Amino acid sequence: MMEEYRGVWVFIEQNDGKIEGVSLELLGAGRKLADKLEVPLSGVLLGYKVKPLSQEVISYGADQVYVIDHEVMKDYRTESYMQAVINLAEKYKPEIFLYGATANGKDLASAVATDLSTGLTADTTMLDVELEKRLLEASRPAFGGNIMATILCKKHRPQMATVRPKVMKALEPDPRRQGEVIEEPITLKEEDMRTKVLKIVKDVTKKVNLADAHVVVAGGKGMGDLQGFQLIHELADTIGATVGGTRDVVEAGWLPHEQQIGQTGETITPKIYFAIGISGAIQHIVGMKNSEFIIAINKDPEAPIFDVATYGIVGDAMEIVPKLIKQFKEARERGGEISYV
Amino acid sequence: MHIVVCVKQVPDTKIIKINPKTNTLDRRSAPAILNPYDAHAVQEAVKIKKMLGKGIISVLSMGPPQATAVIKKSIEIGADRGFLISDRAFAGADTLATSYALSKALERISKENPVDLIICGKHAIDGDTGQVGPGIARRLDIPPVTNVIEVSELNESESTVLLKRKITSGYELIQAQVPCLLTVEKEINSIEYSPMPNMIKAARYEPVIWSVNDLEDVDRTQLGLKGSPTIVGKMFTPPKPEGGKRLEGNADEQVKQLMELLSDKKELFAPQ
Amino acid sequence: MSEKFDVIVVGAGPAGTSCAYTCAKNGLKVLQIERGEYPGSKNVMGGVLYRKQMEEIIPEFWKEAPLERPVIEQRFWMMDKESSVSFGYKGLEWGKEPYNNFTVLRAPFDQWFAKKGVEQGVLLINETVVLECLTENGKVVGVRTDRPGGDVYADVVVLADGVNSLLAKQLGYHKEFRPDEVALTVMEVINLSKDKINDRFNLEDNQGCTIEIFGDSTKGNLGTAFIYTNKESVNIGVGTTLSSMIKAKLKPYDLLDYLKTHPMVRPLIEGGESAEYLAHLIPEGGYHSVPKVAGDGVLLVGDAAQLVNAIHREGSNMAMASGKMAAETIIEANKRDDFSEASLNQYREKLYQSFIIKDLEKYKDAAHTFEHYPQYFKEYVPMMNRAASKFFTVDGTPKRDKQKEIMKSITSERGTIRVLQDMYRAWKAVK
Amino acid sequence: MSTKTIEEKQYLIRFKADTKSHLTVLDHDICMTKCPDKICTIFCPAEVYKWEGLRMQVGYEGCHECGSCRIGCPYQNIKWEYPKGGHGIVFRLA
Repeated sequence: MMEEYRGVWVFIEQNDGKIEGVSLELLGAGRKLADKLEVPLSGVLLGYKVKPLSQEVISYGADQVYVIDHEVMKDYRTESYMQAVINLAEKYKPEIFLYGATANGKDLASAVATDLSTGLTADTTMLDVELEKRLLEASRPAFGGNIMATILCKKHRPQMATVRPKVMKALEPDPRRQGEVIEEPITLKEEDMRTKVLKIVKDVTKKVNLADAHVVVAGGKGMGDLQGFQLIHELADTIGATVGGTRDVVEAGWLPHEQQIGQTGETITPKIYFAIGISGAIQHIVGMKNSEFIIAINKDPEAPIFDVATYGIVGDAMEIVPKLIKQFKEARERGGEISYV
Repeated sequence: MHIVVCVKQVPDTKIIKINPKTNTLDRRSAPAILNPYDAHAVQEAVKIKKMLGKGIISVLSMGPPQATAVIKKSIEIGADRGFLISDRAFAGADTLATSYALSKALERISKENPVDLIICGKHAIDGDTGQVGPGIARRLDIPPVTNVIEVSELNESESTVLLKRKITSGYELIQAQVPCLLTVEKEINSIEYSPMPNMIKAARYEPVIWSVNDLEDVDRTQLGLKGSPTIVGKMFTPPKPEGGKRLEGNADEQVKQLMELLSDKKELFAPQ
Repeated sequence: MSEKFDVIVVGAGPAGTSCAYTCAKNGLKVLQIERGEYPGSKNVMGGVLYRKQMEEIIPEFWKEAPLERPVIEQRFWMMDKESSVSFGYKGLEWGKEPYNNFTVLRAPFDQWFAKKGVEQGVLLINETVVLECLTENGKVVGVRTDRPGGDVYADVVVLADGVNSLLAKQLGYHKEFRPDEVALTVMEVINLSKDKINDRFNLEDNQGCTIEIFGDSTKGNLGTAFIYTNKESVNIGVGTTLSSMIKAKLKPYDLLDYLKTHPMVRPLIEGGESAEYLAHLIPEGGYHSVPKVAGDGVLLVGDAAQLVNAIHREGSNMAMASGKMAAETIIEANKRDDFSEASLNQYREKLYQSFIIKDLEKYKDAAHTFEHYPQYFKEYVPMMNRAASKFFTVDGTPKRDKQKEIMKSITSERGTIRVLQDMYRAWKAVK
Repeated sequence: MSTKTIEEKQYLIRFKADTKSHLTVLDHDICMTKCPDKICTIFCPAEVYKWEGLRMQVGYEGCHECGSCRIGCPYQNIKWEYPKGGHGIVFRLA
């Protein structure tokens, strides 16, 4: 039975006619898996007036795109999207099906997996296949990032996983790439829907969301005063990072409490963490020690932050940070697109 | 209005320790707590009940007998009663088998007192999957709304509820038909310090414990380890760059070295 | 009005739980309030649990309680920088019923003990701080907790809130401690395999050992150190009076590391992995600082009543015994329906007739003596070590001459009269 | 691993810190002008107190609730309360 299932699928998440970055990254990762398994890579594109996006999906590596273009699919809703995806999967039987681990991707994948009675691995950060049994090896952090677990789904198909954004690498798009666009009809009616999206409100206030940030620039009392702390904001703006701070900084009123990292604030695991002018009191360290790549800048060579830092710079933040900002800005100008070396 | 909140007992991952030799969890290091997101789910149920001025809040959990602790904790927050399904048959369940077992328990609860709203935490901090909530909704064939940050305008005559759902770029305003299932974010409310009478009530409360035999129409092949399509292949310590390295040279040289080190991470940077 | 109980017990350590358990077992309606996440989460002791007082509350508790090892050997070290004079006793009879004492880890043990109370009908509430005793006309009638709607009432309130007992201070039953009345003790639990513990301490699986260390373990300050063996870990700790710590400008954790890396100690814990670090105060005032223990509607038990024998490191047993005595008093008072100070003073009488106050009285001058005459720790321990070294070194000197030499060196260091004075003073203090 | 520094020791412990401190230095001027030793920064077993030149920094999140600072402060300058119910240090072992 399992032999009927062939091919690697990627759910293409789009919002307002724009494909989410994670979906393009997944096409890159899915391409590798499909090549290893010697099967086609397919994108699943749902929405209203989204068919023109098919070529973009192909240019990022897909061989095929399944498209359902219908008004009922205009905004993401579990009910409608789930039904459409289930129908496709039952008809075409992919062996691997990947989704971005976004709010919508996780939501959709959970409902689909339940319906198809198959396994789903959440928040994957590493993907591979074992060729003999054509097993997807989906690895993910567990227990607050303290350990990695490789999850297998041996007897059920499709093997499904949601994958964290900014982990996989998208391919360079090739606009000349050829692929097949398969349009599927849908019978869902708006009247049958039990949920309605009344409106979508874009958050223009750019609310700080430390928990989801990939890059965090955090400052401590070592920044001297409120004015010195502006350097932290400046660096963060330059590289598109989120600003955080220690309890001292919050107590001094340089940052609101939501931006406090540590025991009485947020516990975070970004991919890059800049600790600038932070000595590294344990109360702070417990909140960030599982970050993947930690860069510490501090005057005091004995500061405990250096023990957890991947790379340490012993020096004056007031001197180092402006240089860093300058380098980042220059690199961008040099590169045309973002390039830093 | 009958609200059921699904809760889970989890090890406190903030302080968890992994034995580096065996890659297993050092249980002694990890106290069992009520999943923090689920605490917000219970709190939201209490808020809704207060808003309506009536209703009943049940909590449901699956786990070993000592998981009654999280039901008592929920009573402290303000739930009225609690059910624990506990049986060897449920052991080793992944998210698919868990949502099956919980949906069976929900069917039984609903038989006695129809359920209008099911609330779950966004995810459990030990698994971080967020899959059980939507799974339950699918099994009960009710709409799920995940990542909810606000519940308002519960219209009982129309059987609708107005919800704010958090998405990457902001939020959606959703009208959902009741019964439905919500999973909530932490920011939906703040946990109140439970009043003393609730504490006394919780200390006295004996949760209802159901075994698999107390549930109806159960397909045992869908339970526990047997009913779980996923298995853990292996556990390993995450590949983390080695710490403790210092950059050398003067400020300019150090900054240059750092830029080189960051060069393979450039897609993480995007100017605002 | 809020619910009324027969008894409210503040605190779920050994004293509080002994009292709550005994009251509930005798049919009283008991509310026990613990400020920690669970009983034991705020409680610290070296780790020796005495069998006798526990058994008087729960017979044959060792068959189900989470104990570590029965202690079959107690060692005492007079430790110098690179040497140690030791003595001790090892008796296999202590490894059999009815046992003498056990090593325990407090968090699991206190949880278990409190659960036994709950099984008897105690209503246990965790995570709740008692802010003050509620009084009416000078009589304690209940407590105010830090929770909304937090007042609860009872005929009797038992203060088992530990060494810091802010409640007893509020009632004016005792004044604030002086730094010389408390010992600050820090300890670590160090994980070590069962085999290593058995090998290094010369034990078998179900045998435990305790070592009390004097002298260089505290860098000569008034205090002691200890090492206790658990199943797969050891507790190692050191404490001195807070006043000594202040006087010598000692960082307690530095002292602990000094102990852990001491050449006499290090081999015992080598390769172990630290699992927990704990600090706690021990009331050491002894007999002289026992506060008023009974008032109108209120009783003090355990550390809150400062029932600790600093010389013998006994505390939990006194806590349990006092908790039980308080319970017995309350049961009697309940029959009489009289919770006045006069009625509850029965507890005071019981306490003063028991081993608790008798022992405290016996050693009432000990800590004081040692605090004021630091030579006991600073000079005599090294002297003993030098003497032993001299005596046991085989160098062809006749033993009789060696003894003379040793006596001569001791008296020449401090003078004969002063040595005799010191000996007499010490003997009087601990006799 | 054996612990060497106080930071490493404190790592071993579980704290459920409240957002509000249960320890209050009543008058920072006293620390500054009257207390050259600042002995609390030495005997506190958790290094909760750190002198920052102008004021006493109180890292209450790592407090063991032992009471030493209340008793040992030569000027009774520390207001000492229990953390809110369920908060503060949580011992798991001894």
